[in-house]
Amino acid sequence: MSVDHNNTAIEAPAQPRRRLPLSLGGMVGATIVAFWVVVAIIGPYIAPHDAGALLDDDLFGHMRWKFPLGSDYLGRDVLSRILVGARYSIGVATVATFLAVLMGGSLGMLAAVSRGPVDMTLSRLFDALISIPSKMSALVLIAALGSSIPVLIATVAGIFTPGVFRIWRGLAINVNALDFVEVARARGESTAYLIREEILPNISGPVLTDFGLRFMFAVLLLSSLSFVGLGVQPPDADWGSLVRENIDGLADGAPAVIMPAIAIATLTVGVNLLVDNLPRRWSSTVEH
Amino acid sequence: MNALLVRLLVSRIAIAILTLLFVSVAVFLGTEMLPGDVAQAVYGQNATPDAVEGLRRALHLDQPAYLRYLLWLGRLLTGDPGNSLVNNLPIAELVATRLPNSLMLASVTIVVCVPMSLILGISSAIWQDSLYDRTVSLATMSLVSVPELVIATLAVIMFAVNLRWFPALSYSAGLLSLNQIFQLFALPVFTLSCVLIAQIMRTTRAAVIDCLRSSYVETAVLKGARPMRIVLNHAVPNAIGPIANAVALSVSHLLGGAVIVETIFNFPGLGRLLVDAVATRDMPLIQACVIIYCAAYLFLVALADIAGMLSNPRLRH
Amino acid sequence: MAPLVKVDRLCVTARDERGNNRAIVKDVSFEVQRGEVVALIGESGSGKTTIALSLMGHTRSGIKIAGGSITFDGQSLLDMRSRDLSIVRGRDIAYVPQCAAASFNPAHPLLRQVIESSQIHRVMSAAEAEAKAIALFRELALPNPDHIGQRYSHQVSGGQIQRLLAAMALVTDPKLVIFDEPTTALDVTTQIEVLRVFKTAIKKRGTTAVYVSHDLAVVAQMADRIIVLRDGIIREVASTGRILTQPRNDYTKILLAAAKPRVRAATNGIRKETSVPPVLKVMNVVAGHGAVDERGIPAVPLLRDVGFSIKAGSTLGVIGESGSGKSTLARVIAGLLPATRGEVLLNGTKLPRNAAHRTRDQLRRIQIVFQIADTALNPARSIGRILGRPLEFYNGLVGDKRRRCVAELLDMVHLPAAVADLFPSELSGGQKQRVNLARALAAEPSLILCDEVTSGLDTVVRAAILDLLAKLQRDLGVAYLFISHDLSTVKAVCDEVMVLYAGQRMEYGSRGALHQRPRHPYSDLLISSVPELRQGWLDGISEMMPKETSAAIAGVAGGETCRFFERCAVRIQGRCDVEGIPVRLLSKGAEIRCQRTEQELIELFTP
Amino acid sequence: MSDVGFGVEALRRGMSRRELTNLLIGSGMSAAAAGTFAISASIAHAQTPRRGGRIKVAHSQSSTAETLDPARAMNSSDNVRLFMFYNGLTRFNEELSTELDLAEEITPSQRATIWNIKLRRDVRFHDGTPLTSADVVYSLRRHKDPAVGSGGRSLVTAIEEITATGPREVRIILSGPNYELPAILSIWHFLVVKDGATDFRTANGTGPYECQEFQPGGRTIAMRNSEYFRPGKPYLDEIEFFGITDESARVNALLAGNVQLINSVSQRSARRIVTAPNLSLFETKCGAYQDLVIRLDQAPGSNPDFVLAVKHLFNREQIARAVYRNFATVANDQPIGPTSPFYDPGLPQRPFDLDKAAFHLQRSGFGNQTFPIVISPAARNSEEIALLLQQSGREIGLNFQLQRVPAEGYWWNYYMKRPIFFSSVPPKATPDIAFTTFFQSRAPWNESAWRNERFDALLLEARAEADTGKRGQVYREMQSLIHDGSGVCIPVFASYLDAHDSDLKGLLPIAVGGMMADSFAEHVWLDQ
Repeated sequence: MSVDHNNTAIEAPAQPRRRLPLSLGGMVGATIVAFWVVVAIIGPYIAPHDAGALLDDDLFGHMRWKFPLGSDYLGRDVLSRILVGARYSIGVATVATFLAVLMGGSLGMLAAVSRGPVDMTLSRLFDALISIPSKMSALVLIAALGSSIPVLIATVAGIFTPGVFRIWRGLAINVNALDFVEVARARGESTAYLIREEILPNISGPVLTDFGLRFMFAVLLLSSLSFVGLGVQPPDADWGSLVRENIDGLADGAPAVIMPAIAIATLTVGVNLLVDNLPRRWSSTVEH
Repeated sequence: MNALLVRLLVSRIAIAILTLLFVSVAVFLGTEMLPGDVAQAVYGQNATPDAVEGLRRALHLDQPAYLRYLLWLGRLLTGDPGNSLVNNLPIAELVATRLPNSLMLASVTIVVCVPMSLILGISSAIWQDSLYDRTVSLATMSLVSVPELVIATLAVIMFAVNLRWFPALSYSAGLLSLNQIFQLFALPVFTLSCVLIAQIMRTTRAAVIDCLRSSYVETAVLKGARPMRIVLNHAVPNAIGPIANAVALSVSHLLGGAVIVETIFNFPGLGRLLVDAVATRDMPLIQACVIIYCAAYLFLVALADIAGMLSNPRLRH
Repeated sequence: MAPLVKVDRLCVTARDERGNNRAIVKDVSFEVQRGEVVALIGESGSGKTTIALSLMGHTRSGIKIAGGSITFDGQSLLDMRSRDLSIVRGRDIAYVPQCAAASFNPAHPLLRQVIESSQIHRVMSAAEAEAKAIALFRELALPNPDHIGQRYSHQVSGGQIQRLLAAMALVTDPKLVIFDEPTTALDVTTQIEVLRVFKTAIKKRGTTAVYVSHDLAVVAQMADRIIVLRDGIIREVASTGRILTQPRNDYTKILLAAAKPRVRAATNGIRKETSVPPVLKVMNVVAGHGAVDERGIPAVPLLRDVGFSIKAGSTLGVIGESGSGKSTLARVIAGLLPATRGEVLLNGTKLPRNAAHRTRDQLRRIQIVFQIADTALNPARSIGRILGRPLEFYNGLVGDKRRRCVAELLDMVHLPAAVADLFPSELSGGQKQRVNLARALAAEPSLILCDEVTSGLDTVVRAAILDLLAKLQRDLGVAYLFISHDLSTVKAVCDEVMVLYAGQRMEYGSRGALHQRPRHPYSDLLISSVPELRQGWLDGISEMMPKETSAAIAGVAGGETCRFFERCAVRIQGRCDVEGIPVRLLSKGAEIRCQRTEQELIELFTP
Repeated sequence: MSDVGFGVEALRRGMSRRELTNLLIGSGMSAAAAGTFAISASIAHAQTPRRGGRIKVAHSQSSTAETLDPARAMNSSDNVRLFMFYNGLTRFNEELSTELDLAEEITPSQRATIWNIKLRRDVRFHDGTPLTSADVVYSLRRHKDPAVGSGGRSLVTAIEEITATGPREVRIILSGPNYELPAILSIWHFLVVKDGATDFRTANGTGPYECQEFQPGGRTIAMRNSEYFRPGKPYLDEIEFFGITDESARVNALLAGNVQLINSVSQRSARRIVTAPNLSLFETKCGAYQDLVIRLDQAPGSNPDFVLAVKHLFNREQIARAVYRNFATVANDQPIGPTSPFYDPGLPQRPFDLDKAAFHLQRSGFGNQTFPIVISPAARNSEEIALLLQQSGREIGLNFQLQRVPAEGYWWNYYMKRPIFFSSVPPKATPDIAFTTFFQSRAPWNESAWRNERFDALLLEARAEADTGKRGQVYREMQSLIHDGSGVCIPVFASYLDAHDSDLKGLLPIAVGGMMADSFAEHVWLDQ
């Protein structure tokens, strides 16, 4: 019998979902992300060399047995530096994203639930903040506070907070319009209860997706912040700083610059794949 | 419709002015909090206390902060953004040498990026979940994943140093022919496009897919419309709002955030002017840059909203 | 002559969330003869829309045709390539969808979309198509037929949209038209208009049609033959007359029975004339959105000077079309939308207008139950937790005690105790509405505001919920404010009825009084618009019934003139639209607000 | 790659001492003699300059703070512009000696407290007006006015009086004897501007090029001054000069052929230049250094053993090799480099000696403690040097914690304020300038807060010493005092690395800065 061969892409778009919660792409993404998270945790312990030691007299040394990923502009072991740097890149991006979500998210939900002037004020405030160039904020912050991990985290968190606010507020407003929130409000529940019990559990899917995307952008932002001089203190370096400090080697195709760039790219692509393949109900309709 | 539009416009402008005021206060406080001032910045390593003191007095930096802010604001309201503290040149002149460059870069990038990302986004939406869709999204995703610095440097090494197709520097004064524009802007535009195409394409794809799920698309299918017609005639017009928004955000990013590209290609744009101004604590110049950036952002977002409104009769009336 | 459509052993499967394929249409076979109107009737989930769409070779996302064949005009639809299918669609088979407004592309003017299929299939020139469409608009009694096509979908009313969709379907003179619940979303007064023009149009052309609906009374007016579906299986196929008079299948019988809800005896509460204050008294309430002027009138008023009272243990029905302010009333009483003028008294005590300022006990005494059961329950919380919260919040119950109480509540609404561990998504619509009720009961309220609690439910489930409401009132003595657009439901459960129109109280009286003439002209329109479960009712009702108008809501100015003026069949030009409306106490015991005297009304509405 | 550099250096070593002696004997130097040197340098290259052509030059510095006011000029990018548009009374040449520029004659009297200057007669400003003594008086006097905000203000404090004694004669009276005045007058701050000039949006000077366009932070276009007083010079028709702050962008621009000359090539990029077929590396060995400074007026630097411990921790050869890729010479914790005629090769080289370092550390009692070191991109290579120091410190239980701070703000937030920090010092024309500005007790940039009365006394003694040999003696003692006592650790002297299109000729190293001490414009030509 004729079965479904006449469906155009528009009529029946999605491929049948298998039992697996994730598609192949999602699994690949999850594997990459898991790999880097493990590296972030155990990186310094499995690094073959001291990440700060000058071991190679040759600069931008090529790959060889002693230096599997070559040596950097001072003759340090690139593999060890990437392994140690994973912790900074992933850790800082995670904490910063988390902070941004904590601040932007709670204020966003507060605005949505409170409505009226509170919503108005917060929305305008964050609208204004979002229009200040992020590089400028970063410059001011490092100039004022110097470059350290807390400053790095604060900068990234600060840059992301208005965006998080917008998305969370949008999502919370959708939920806030639903009847069960009205019921709770009619019951006399406090704003804190409404946020905690009624709104938050019902936007957790999309905001998790948003968290993933934002984490990805945080990793990329960190690598561009290293350009304006924001990074962890030497001798350690986050991946962005590794790229930056070895960029001279790019002309010679030095692994010292290519490898950290690949690390950033794989982590980013991994997170993206994972996020894109999360179950549909988790996806946020609002784009970053 | 007109009364509504006027009211909307008036309230938009009022909000914009308030926002700019707020931002200028925030920027002022931010720069005030920074250690050091323009006098120290000018002398740098050569600073001696009396030289710094002398310059400070000359620049009226010994006045209280709020007074300096009000003075600046007062001058601005008369249309004069003041002079740079560092070199005493009129801010308007400094900005006038940079802003057109940034606008030019942004326009060329947009001209290249938007059609390309629209084509990619729409076609991915049409063949959603196909091999093509997956390939396109993986490719754009990979491009956006490589740090801008690496892409820019690679582009220079390959196309400027090795192949000598394009200059490594992207600036030339004076009027340009189309060919010159192509030559000068090829590499920076290529670099910026790597990021932008992915972003705009992603939004386009999502917005079009969203529209494809709607009832009117089903109705169109049941009228016998072919996929191409459905997408172009029914889905795309309704996806213009979110797409315009994504484009607006990207353009504002281009105006103020293209610092890396401006540095690598030695492009005299607003981004580096701002970085420079922050480094030298040149308050009026910082303010001017940030306000331009802010106003551009607000303007672009408003433009995107208007585009969304024009494409959507519900909002138009 | 061969049938136009022949469906043979059609099987359709749907993929659920876990990726399993589940049969939703099982072995369905039927035929549609040329010129015949066949109705597919069934509740939600019966597969009626799926079948209707598969007649066009179309399935929605996640749905697959697993077997069987569909022959249309000699062609096997399921064997056609998608290119050939799209040639058939819109030209030979047309579809009138249910969600009317959403079926028009908001970005294009209506006319362009109405003639789109004729342009896709190149059956006529654009100018010809436009002329034809305008003729159809005229035929379908659309106001301003020459220009309505230049409007956009958000600028026309629901009833008009539905007719425009019909015009869109008919413009290519298709061999088959599929109507998918075309009037379900409409108010009764609008529905009757739409039904009438549809029927005329079908008759005039001798169109072959498949009419999908859940409403037997509507189908009775339209169809020659009825196919009764349940769970994707055909239960009974017979001519309309036979289905209505001699149903054979048990399920058909249940459907018929549920279509006429049992009218229960009025509670005794209403008769006891005691000195205790009513449980709820609402006095001259004004509410709405936007800036409030010095008289307490908001810029966009939704309720205009509404007052009534509910005695303990009794039920007040509030009836009106969409936009009449019914739901606003519930929200005002609950304090969710503070009134801008007027008072709400609970047991004789003034309530603060805003819920945030009410005491916990005041809040406890008034509970609200919302229309859409799906959105009224927090999907992220278990039923036990949802029901336990008011217990904990109002009575401080925790631990075992609370658990026992939850079980009792579930029992009260006839749900097993095990439901406490489930999540809302695991319950059916009816079950959810029961949980909803149980949550209200948990507060031990004296008044429950029921906002369209049965609207989203299938006929059979609706009857059960209504029974439950009645039982609870008997057992617990709780009073209801019962909001509905469905007259038969209100008739069935209420002691007193209030008719709202555009935020104004038009009529207020006992249930019995509503069934006697004279009535307020609007009440009359409402009541006579409810389809009756007999063939030929539609053809029998008088043509003098006032037409539904474009009802552009005029400004608020003038305050208290009659809002029904524009649609009123017996309006007095120069008076109704100028003077304030007097309140008249009719001899049957009801109050109406109308310029017409009782005598005039009796004369005007006597045929 | 640096053959040219070495060759020229040998040439220069042979001649410079004689020339300097010439000057210091005090009879002044004729303009004709100056011309002879220029020719002799050319002959040394056996090449004839060719006229015409235009080049683009990219500099590492770019900022909106750029100015055409000699008083306010702060960095070498400014200087390049200034030397294109203005002249000083004297100037340094590639022999590291002072030669006359606008002055025709400079004569000291009364043990070098009164100096009489006679100006050239054939000099005209770009606007056509002739050079007069009033212009010189204005140009020198304005530095004393605090409102001008001159960076040369501290240098003119010793000048008591500047007067015009004739249309082309100027007299300078000093508060004390100083035979170094001609050298001081060669500093860019004292370039001669037009009398009464206050608007520096464009430049009206006497220099080899006229300013056609100038945008701070943008580009400068210099057109050949056809009326230049040195016949035949300059050679080029036009120079477009602008900044490319990013090093790799600068190198790439040169590699791509978009510019013909760049400065400040990183040691790591040198390989790319050298391997490119038509590019040349231009190394200027000089006394520039990046130093680690330990403040002696606060802990831990107040303990001399701690300072000595750190000084022994520098593996100077490794630093020269790993950090500077051998474009550096090992230094000995004192500021006078081997390119200077006053360099003391007899001073024993301080070795990399972990035992000695450990010994001093133990004596200081600071073992196993952690000390922060402030590093910044503002002090070039400070991060790399600090990393090496950190590595060797770890071996003796001395832990350094590196604190990287942004370049902007470094000089006023951290420099000379933190106990241990980095500095970067450009080469100074004479030991006197180096000592006066960086090591004298009351020096404005006494980086390590080192106080030594003997040193201060020697400085005054040297200034008043007309005899070069004797002065050298004094300078040698001063070098050893710094070597022993100061908190300034100078591991190596770094070369300036410029790179250029091989067709660009005429570049000769002047050991006080890259790009011929910023004055390349007058000397280079294009060979095609």
